[in-house]
Amino acid sequence: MTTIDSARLAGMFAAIAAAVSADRDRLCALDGIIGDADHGIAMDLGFSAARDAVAALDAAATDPTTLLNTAAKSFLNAVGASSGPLYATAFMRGAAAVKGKTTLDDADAVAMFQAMAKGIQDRGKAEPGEKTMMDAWAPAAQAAGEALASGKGLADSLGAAVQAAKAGAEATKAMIAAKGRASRLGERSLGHMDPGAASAVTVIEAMRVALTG
Amino acid sequence: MTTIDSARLAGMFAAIAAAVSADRDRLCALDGIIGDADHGIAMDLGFSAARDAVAALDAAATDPTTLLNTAAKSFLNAVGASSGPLYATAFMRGAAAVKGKTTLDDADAVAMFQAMAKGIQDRGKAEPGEKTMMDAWAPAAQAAGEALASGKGLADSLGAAVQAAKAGAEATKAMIAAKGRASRLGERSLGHMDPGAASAVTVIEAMRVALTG
Amino acid sequence: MQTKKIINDGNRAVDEMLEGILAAHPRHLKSIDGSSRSIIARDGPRQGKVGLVIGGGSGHEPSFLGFVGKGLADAAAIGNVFASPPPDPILECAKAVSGGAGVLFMYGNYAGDVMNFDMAAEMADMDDIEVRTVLSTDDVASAPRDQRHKRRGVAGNFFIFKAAGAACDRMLSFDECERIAGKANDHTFTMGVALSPCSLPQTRRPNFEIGPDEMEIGMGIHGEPGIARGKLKTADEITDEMLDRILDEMAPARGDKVAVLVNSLGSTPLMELYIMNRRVKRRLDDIGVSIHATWVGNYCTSLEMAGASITLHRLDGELQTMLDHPCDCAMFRAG
Amino acid sequence: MQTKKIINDGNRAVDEMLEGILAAHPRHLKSIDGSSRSIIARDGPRQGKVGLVIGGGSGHEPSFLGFVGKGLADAAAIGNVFASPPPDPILECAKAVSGGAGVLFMYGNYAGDVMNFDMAAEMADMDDIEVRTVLSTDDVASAPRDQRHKRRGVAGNFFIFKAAGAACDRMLSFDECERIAGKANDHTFTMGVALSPCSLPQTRRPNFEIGPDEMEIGMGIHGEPGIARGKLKTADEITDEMLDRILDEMAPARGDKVAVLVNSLGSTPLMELYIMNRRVKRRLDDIGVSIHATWVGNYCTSLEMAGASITLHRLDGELQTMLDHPCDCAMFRAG
Ligand SMILES: Nc1ncnc2c1ncn2[C@@H]1O[C@H](COP(=O)(O)OP(=O)(O)O)[C@@H](O)[C@H]1O
Ligand SMILES: Nc1ncnc2c1ncn2[C@@H]1O[C@H](COP(=O)(O)OP(=O)(O)O)[C@@H](O)[C@H]1O
Ligand SMILES: [Mg+2]
Ligand SMILES: [Mg+2]
Ligand SMILES: [Mg+2]
Ligand SMILES: [Mg+2]
Repeated sequence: MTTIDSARLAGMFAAIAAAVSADRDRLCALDGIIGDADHGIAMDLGFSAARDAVAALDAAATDPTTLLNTAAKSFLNAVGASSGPLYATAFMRGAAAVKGKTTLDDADAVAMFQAMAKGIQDRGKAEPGEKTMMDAWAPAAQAAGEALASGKGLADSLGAAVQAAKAGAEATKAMIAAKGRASRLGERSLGHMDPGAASAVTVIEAMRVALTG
Repeated sequence: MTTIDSARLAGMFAAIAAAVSADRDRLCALDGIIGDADHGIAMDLGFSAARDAVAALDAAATDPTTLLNTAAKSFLNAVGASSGPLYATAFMRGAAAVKGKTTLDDADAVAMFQAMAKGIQDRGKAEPGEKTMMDAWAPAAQAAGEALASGKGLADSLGAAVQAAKAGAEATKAMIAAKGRASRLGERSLGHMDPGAASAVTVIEAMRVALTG
Repeated sequence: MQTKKIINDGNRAVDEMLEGILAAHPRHLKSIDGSSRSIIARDGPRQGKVGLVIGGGSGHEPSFLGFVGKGLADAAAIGNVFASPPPDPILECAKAVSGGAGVLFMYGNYAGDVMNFDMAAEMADMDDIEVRTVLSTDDVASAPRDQRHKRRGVAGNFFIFKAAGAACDRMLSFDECERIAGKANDHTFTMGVALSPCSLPQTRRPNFEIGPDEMEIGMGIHGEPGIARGKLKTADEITDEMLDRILDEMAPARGDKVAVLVNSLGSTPLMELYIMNRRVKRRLDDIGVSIHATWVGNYCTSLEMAGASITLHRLDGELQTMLDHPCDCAMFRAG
Repeated sequence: MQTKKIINDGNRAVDEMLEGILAAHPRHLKSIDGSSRSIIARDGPRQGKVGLVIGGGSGHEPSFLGFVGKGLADAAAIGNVFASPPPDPILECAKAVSGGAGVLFMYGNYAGDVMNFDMAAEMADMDDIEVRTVLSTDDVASAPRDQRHKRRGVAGNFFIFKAAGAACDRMLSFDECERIAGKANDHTFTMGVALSPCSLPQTRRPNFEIGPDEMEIGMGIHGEPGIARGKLKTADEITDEMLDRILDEMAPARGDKVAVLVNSLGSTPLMELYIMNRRVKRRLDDIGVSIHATWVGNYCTSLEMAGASITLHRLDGELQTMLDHPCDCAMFRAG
C-alpha cells in the first residue's frame, strides 16, 4: 500500500512536466496534422507552470486538495486553449475528490484519477468515440477502477490505466473527430491519432511512475 | 554595300526581340545579383513592344526615322525602368541621325549606331568604367566607327562592335558600379557582370545579324 | 533548421508584442494592471453602454486587439499563439468595460475559446455582471450548411464585431446588441485558401506540409486542414471556387448590397489580394449585387501563412448603418 | 518550380491589380481615361493648390497609390513591378492635378525613376506646367553620410510624402511646399533588413538567394544587396543594429521628438514588427527622445519579401503640424 503526500504529488507534477516536455515536438506534429500544431506547446507550458506553482508551496503545510487546486489554476492561466480548461478542471475535480485528506491511499489515488477523467468529461462534453483526449482518459479511468475493485494495488491499477489509455489513443486513429478543432475535417481526420489522446498517455504514464515508482 | 530600308529595320526589331526574349532569364539572374532581378523582363517587354509597334506600320510608307521613333516611344511606354529611357533615347537619336533618308547605306547605319550610343550616354550620363550598359555601348560605337573609317563594310563594322561590346561587358566584372541600382553596393558589385552591359551585347549582336545577315 | 523570425524568445513573443503594441498606440489602448493580457480601449467603455469583449489566440494580428477602440470593441483578451486566453484575463476585460448594461462576449467558435470564455462568463456572473455570448461561425468551409453552429469564426469577425460594436456604441439595449451581433454573423460568409504554412514562435517549424505546387481550399486560420488539397490555380479560378460556395449559401438576389473583405493570411501581398478583388467585383457585377464598401489587406492573419480569404457581408438597412458607424481603433478606422 | 502566387498572368498582374484597386476604392481613386497607370485622387487636386505627384514601380503596395487622397498625394504614376513608370503616365498625372500653382514630383531616388520623371517634367514644361522635384533619400544603408543625395528612397517616403502632401493641402506656396518636402526628407532615416526573397510575377523565381539562417542588413526594397550578410539575430539585436546607424546619423538631443515607422517588407507579420517596436521604444526612452506617433505595418513592401525596416522622422514644430494634418487616402487615414 502506497501513501501519497503532498510532496509526492508535487513530484508527480515535476514528472509529468518532464515527460510532456520531452514529448513536445511529437505532440505538436500530431496536432499539425489535424489541428493547429500547438498541443505540445500548450501541454509543456501548462505542466511547467503547474510544476513551478506547486514547487513554490510548502508541501509539509499544504494538503493535496490545495496543491491540486494550485496546479489547476496555474495550468489554466499559463495555457488557455482547449487543454487549459480541460486539465484545470481535471485537477480541480481531483482536488475535490481528496478533500480533507492529508495523504492518499490507493483508493484515494484512484478516486482522484477517476475524478480527473470525469472533470475532463464534464468540461469538454466529449463522448467516447469523438476522437479527443476522452478516448484515452475514459478507458483509463475505468480500467483503474476495475483493477482496484478486483483487489489490485495502485501500481497495477495505474498500470492498467496506462494500457487502456494506450489502446484508447491508438483507437482514435480509426475515428472521425466530432469535438475540437479536428471536428471540421470530416473524413480527413481518419488515420491520425488525436494529439490530446496521445498526450494523455504520456501524462498517465508519468503519473503511474511518479505515484508508484 | 548593304541597303537598309524600313522593312529591314522592322526585321531588326523582330530579331532583337527574339534574342532578348531568349536571354531573359540570364539577364534577370544577372540583375538579381547586383540589382532587382528584372532586367530581362524589361528588355523582353520593351523589344516585344517595339517589334509589335513597328510591325503594325506600313513599312513601305514609313521612313526609317518614323519607324525608329515609333520603336522608341513604344519601348519607353512598355517599360519605364532604367532601360526604357535609355533605349528610347537611343532609338530617338538614331532616328534623328538618319532624318530625311528612305534607305540607309553602311555609313548611315553606323551613324545611327553611334547616335544610339550617344543617346544612352546623354540620357544616363554614365562615364566609361561606371559599370553600366555604356561600358558595352561606348566601345562598340567607337569600334564600329573606326572599322568604317578604315574602310570596312557594315558587316565588319558591326562585327567589330560586337567584339568590343563583349570585351566591354566582360570588363564590367572588374568594375565597382557608380551609376544605377548597383551603385549602392560598393565593392560587393565586384566580380559580377552588369546586366545592362550583358544585354547590350545581345542587342548589338542581333542588330549585326539582322542588318548584315 | 528553424524558420526565420524576428523575435527574441519564442515563449516571450506574445508579451513582447503586447508591450510593443501599447508603446505604439498609447492613445487608443491600455492594459490592466496585473493583467497584461487584457487590453482595454481608452475611449469607448462607459456607463449605460453594453460592453463588448472580444478575444482569442494571438498570431492573427491585427485581430483581435487592432479592433479595440471607440465604436468597436471595448476590450480584447489575448491568448498565446493560436490558443484561447484563459478565463482570468477575459474576466478582467469584462469587469473593466462593464457599464451596468451587460457585457457581450464575441469570439470565433473554437472549442478552446468556448470553454475559457464560458468559464469567464460564470465567474463574471458571480460578480453580478450579466454576460451573453455571440459566437462567429462565418467559415463556410468548416461544416455543412445545416450545421452552421459548428463552423469556425474566421476573417468575417471583422464585419460581425463591427456591427456589434456599432450597436453597443449607439447605446442600444443588451437585447438589441445581441440580436444585431447574431444577425451580423448570419449575414457573413467566408472562404479561405492557403498556399504555405506558418510556424509558431515556440517551435519555428512549419505547422503543416504542402507541396510546392499545391493549395488547400478551406484551410482554417490556424492551419487546420480544409476541404480539399489541389494544384495551385489561377487567381480567377481560386476566387471563383471560393465565391461559388459563398454565393451558394448567401443566395443573394439582384439588387442586394454587400460589403467585401479580401484578407491576407499573412504573406500574400496586396497585389494578389487586389487581383482577387477584381474578380470579386466582376462576379458581383454579373449577378447584379452591388458593393457598398470593400476592405483589402491584413485583417485576420495566421502569422506569415501565405493565402487569402474572401468574406461577403450581406447588408440590410440596419447592418449598413452599423457598418457605416464610425470607429477609431488602434489598427483600423472607418466611417 | 515557380514560386506560388495568386495571380492569373504575370504580365497582366499590375493592370489587374489596378482594376481591383479602383473597384475597391471608388470613393477615393480614379484613373485617367486612356492612361490607366495614372491614378488620381477624387478629392484633393484643386485650383491654386500645388499638385503632388508621386510614383514608382509596383510591388511596394500600399506604396504608392495607397497614399493618394485628400491631404496627401494628388496622383500616383504606376510602373511595372520594381520599374519606374514611363514619362507618359507621369505627365498625365501632372496635367490632371495641376492647379496652376506648380506641380511637385516626389519619388525615391533610383536611376530609372529619375530618368522617367525628368523626361515627364520636360514634357510638362512644354505644356506650361512648372514642375519641381524632391527626391527621397532616406535609406541610410545605401550610401555614406557625405553622399546622402545618392541614397535610395524607401519606407521613409511615408513621412516625406505626408509632410509634402500636408503642405500642399494647406495651400502653401510652391517654394514652401518644396522646402518642406526637402526638409522632411532631411529629417527621415530608414534602415531595413531582409530575411527571404520575393519573386516577380513574371518570373516567379526568388530574386536573390539567402541561407536558411541568414539575414541581409541594409537590403533595398527591390532586393538590392545591402551592407552585410550575417547570421539571423534576435529582434533586439537586429533593432539595435538598425537604430544605432539611424541614431548616429540623426543625432537626436534629449527632448527631441520623433515619429516612428516599423514597416514590413511583406511577409513579416505584425507580431514581429511590434516586438521590434518594443525595442525602439525602450531605446528612445533611454536617450530621452519622445515619440509623437508610431505606425506599424505594411507601408512600403517588396511583394512577399520577409524582413522589416525602421524609420525615424525627426519632428520640429512645422513637421509635426504636417504630420498631424488630416489625410484620407484609400489605404491610409490619419489626423
Ligand atoms: N471538447 C473536448 N473534450 C475533450 N477533449 C477535447 C475537446 N476539445 C478538444 N479536445 C482535446 O484537445 C486537444 C487539442 O488541444 P490543444 O491543441 O492544446 O488546444 P487547441 O485545440 O485549442 O489548439 C485535442 O486533440 C483533443 O484531444
Ligand atoms: N545612368 C545610367 N546610364 C547607363 N546605364 C544605366 C544607368 N543606370 C542604369 N543603367 C543600366 O540599366 C541596367 C538596369 O536596367 P533595368 O534592370 O532594366 O532597370 P532598373 O534598374 O530600373 O530595374 C543596369 O544594369 C545598367 O546597365
Ligand atoms: Mg492545438
Ligand atoms: Mg533591374
Ligand atoms: Mg491552439
Ligand atoms: Mg527594376
